[in-house]
Amino acid sequence: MSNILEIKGLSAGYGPLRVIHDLDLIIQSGERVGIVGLNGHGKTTLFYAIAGLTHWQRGSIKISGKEIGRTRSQGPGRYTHIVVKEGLAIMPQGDEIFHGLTVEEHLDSGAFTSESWKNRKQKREEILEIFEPLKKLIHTPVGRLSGGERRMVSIGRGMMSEAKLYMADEPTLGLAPKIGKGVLEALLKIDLKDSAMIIAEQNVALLEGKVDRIIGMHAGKLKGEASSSLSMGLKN
Amino acid sequence: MNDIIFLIINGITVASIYGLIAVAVSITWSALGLLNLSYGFIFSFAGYGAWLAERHIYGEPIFVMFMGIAAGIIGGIMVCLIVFIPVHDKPNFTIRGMIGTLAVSLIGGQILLQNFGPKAKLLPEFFGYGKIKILDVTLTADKIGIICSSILMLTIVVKWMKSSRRGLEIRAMMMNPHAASIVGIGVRKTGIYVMAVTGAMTGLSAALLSQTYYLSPFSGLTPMIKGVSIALMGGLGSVRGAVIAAIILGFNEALTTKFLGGRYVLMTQFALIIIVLIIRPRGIAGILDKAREA
Amino acid sequence: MNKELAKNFFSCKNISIDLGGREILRNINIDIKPGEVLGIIGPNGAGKTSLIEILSGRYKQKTGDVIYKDQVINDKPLYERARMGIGRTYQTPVVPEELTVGETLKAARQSTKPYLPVTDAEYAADLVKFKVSWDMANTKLETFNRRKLLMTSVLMREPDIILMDEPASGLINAEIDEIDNTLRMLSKEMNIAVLIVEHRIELLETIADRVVVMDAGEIIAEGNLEDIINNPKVKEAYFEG
Amino acid sequence: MSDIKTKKRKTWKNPLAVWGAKGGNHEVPTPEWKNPHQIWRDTKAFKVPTTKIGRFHYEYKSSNHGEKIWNRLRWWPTRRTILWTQGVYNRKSLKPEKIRKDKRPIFWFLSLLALAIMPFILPDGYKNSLLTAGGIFGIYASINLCWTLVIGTAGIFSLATYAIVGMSAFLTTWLSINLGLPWWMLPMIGMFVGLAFGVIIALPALRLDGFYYGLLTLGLNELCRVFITTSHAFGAASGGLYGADTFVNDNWEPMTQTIVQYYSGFALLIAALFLFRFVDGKRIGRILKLAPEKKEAFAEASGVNYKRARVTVFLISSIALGFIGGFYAAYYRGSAFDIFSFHTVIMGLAMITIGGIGRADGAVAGTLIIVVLDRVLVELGPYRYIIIGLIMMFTILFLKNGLFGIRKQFRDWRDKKKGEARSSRLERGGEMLPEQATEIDNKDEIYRKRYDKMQREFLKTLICDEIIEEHKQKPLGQHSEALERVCYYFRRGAMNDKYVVKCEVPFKKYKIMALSGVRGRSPRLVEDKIYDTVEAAYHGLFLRRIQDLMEA
Repeated sequence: MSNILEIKGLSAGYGPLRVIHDLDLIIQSGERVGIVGLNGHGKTTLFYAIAGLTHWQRGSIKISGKEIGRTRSQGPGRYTHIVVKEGLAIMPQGDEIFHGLTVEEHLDSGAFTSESWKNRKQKREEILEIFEPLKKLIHTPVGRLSGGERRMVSIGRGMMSEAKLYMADEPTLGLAPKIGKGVLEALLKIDLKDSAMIIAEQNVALLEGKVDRIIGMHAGKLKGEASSSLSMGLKN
Repeated sequence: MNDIIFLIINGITVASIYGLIAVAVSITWSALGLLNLSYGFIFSFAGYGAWLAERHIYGEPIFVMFMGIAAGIIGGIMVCLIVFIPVHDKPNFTIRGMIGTLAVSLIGGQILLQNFGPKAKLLPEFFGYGKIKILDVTLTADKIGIICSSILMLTIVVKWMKSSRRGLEIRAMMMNPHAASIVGIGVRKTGIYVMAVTGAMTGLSAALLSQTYYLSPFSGLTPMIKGVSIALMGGLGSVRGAVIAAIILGFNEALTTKFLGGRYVLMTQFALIIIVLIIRPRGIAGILDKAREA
Repeated sequence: MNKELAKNFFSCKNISIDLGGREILRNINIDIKPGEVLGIIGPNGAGKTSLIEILSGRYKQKTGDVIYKDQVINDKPLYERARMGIGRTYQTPVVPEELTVGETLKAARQSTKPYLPVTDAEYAADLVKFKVSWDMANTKLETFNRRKLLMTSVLMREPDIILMDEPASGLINAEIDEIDNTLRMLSKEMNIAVLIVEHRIELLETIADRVVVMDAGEIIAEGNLEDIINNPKVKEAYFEG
Repeated sequence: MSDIKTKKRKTWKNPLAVWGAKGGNHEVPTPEWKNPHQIWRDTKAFKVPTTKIGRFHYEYKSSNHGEKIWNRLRWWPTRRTILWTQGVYNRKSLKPEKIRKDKRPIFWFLSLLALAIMPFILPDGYKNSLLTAGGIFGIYASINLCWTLVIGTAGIFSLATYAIVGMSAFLTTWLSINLGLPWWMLPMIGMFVGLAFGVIIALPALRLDGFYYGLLTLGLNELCRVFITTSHAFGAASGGLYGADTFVNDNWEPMTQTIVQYYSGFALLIAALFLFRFVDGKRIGRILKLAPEKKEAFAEASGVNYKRARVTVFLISSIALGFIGGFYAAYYRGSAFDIFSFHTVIMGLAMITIGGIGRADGAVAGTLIIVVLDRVLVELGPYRYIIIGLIMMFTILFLKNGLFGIRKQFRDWRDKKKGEARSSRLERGGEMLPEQATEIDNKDEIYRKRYDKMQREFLKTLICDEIIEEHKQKPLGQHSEALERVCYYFRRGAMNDKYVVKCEVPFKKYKIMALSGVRGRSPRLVEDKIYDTVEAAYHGLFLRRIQDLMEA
């Protein structure tokens, strides 16, 4: 058991707006963590902060012991690819897909380490096993897929590389409940081994009992993980 | 009849050279969102690189040609470092990028003028002086060489874009730069690849054109304007469109020269472009451009 | 003019659209009377936004007609519809950055002939309780005031119908109450028809006279809110599958 | 204080003992006692580095004549005041003061005045070359003002400006030579030429967007160049077409000729400035600012036909460019092919970008810089183009909107940094940061917040499971001291967002609501949970408040 993600005293935001307040989080290998919270309480911003996509951040973020946090303001996305290469697999919210690539190419684009690029065929097979409906669509441009299929492709893209940390941002958002459940189940099927996974979700019921622990997020702070009876008492 | 075929071959020869620049403009625009108007400078830079290589290193024509390509790559990377990398995340990037590349071509042209003087230089013939006769038409080795080498270059680039990992990265970045950074594709690094490849294409066209015409500090200007207008007609961002447009304009050039006279070439050309653009505002293959609607 | 059309105030018939090969809307029929508040709800991706874009004239529908006061207005662009009395607001209005509030309202007053006097702008601002200094730069306004600025610009032309795209998203409760009050006044006292697109049911509870539920590009239910909530189809689309 | 810290922990009577606490002990250890002074000191001390407090006074304030703080002088017959001033009372001395809200008219007046008297103050040695450059500056500045109208106001990225000027100049010269038109006819005819070209060029502008249009116009420019240089009528051999009628009489002294040319260029500049003011600053400019490119939604919703407005501005400036073309012909007796060259386009772009696109002052100042470099410092040779290129690069790489945007850019940058620094500070739990404190008029509020914060810090230390349990058992009535303190604090709270219990069905259903704190505005429901008894509701409310307290 080693610490995959170690966040200490992280604050992040956009301009004068501070979204994440002094947040501490440790995630160990093999863990599957759910982060629940309402819209606008900083779930996506937490992911963005890890990926270096916020406007500014303070504090330390370590991925397997390597410091990737930056204590200065940053151009959005300027350093993201460097951070991602440390072993992040981000499955972003919304339509962050490449419309013109086919499903096959799209999956390949997720394989950013040279090793996973070499094994991409085999990986692709594995992912297609999980997402059955994509098998028929392998040569279709992603732009033509429906919302659920797009989400599958986007999650599959994240699964292509041997990441240390998978981060899925609201995988069920905007999907019909049935499809959403299917997508979530696929996420839970990923064999973690030495890596870890964070799933952000608005709907607690979907994650309950399926992940190792659930952390609440409220107004930029983590709640509920602190096991004191006080906050547990307050939760209900 | 003979005349027309001869002219058409001429047209294709010209089209293949300008087509290279057009494809370069197209790729840069779609991959980086940069309207690179410094290809004129890169063109002259590559030409002088080839000329210097011929003078000082080794005079073998094919070697000179490759040196031209190498110089084009260097020029492309230079423009990328000077303009694209500092500017790409600033607001109003498109206008900034365009004016920045114009400034580069202004400075670069003047520096070339300072170092080499206004006198025109000539490169050696790369493909010898052989002639082939097919169906009453004499083809010089020169023309065959130009057409073949530019087609070869295009094929290599397209193939590379289609199948290699870098190509995949470039195409991914064309479509959604933000998502690309999320999957670990760096804008800057990809920018350098793109500019190097397009620089190589410009370098080849510079070497090919300078052997038939001549080389001067500002000789890249006309090819660039032609290349840009071909790219425009084909629809910025589409390689296929650029190739089709290059062929159409090549024919147009040949036919206009034949029936109206050489000085009407530009006029018919622009009339053609304007008509195409008014009918299809995004050029011949404009639909593909939807990927980058920023 | 046939009789079928004659009773129309604002309606659309058999609207369909597809974007990039995907069908977004299929045979949508909506009818709204003066002074009525019609809510359109549906989960994300149901096509609500596309519908409002078609009704206001920013997208062009593939088939079907939009009818306003017995006139087919398919070919009218947004600004012309705005001049005819179809107001439209956006979820997150992008306010012009270079102008101050006063200049924005002045430009809106002078958008077309007849130019309106400044009192009209003041009246419209008063209607939506838009109370900021008119010397303030637009960029300094918060979301709610941005929406009010747009509402003011729209209301000063005295529209007969307003199409609103998620007017309550991102607001705190007190502000939602204010919107509630404003809309009630506009619809009940000034007889302006209001069409609201929203994806949360609870917000429409108090204001909407009638609700249309959309899912995957189709209308699945229509009627007053209580019936709708008990409708099994709606339950399936909205709550659990 | 150390003696207090080392004191033995005391015990207190367990409030829960009555109901049978765990273990049945009547006494439990007190929560650790903390010195309120220590808490006060901890709260007061800033743990984060602080910066200087206070705001800069950006506006220069002048004291007033007498007591009045307004100004009644106006430009007859409009209602406009001469300078936009605002009367304020100095907060410290309570004296009336004036702030000039817009100082640009002063700078415009001074610099135009300097241009107007230039012929009289220049030293003789430089007079000729500087005045010649001044005339050129006037013409180019007017062209660039019209171009700014097209690019900035109308938002049409056209590069065919010099093509219009050039075509107008060549056509009018040709007409003047062949028909013998007098010089004052040339600008008039030029206007028609400009209109015709404007219509032709505006047609594709309706269909194409941004860069396609820019490139197309660049091509048009090239087309014009080729057309003119290859056609024999326009003097393909001589590098230009000359021989038009001019307003400069050859029989005058050379210096008089130069001065006449200079002043005519100056008059043209003034005219162009007026045109700019009346297009950009009036209705059409305003509605176009309402509809900036790619963000037209707002304007459309308020009924603006922005396309029409754009084309109108484009046509107006085309007519003006045609006029300038005719003027150019009359000024130089003709025109050189140079005006169509790519080099001219680059120079023109440099002129309008260095100062800042879309601003009159930017266009004029940019033109001034380039003309001085290009025409006055001729001895630099080709280096001056390198310098121009470097200035362009500098503007592109570092400035947001040219030289005249530096001020705003700096302020934006400073505000951004300030905002970031402010928001990334460790939180002060509701207390104001010193920078914020300067923005608050009522200083009592600052101290009240600080006191409140201290209070909360203290109360947080009191809250423990026992207290919550005690409240659960007995929501009302006499409590232990700790609970009593907490409850007092809650009861004292402000009315807005204060929680209350709402009775739905007496003795059966209770809910928790929050007051709005505003008269006439109804309370709102905060949660859907239904409590069976009023006591449970009280406790639920208490828990909510504690949650709020712990989070604040």
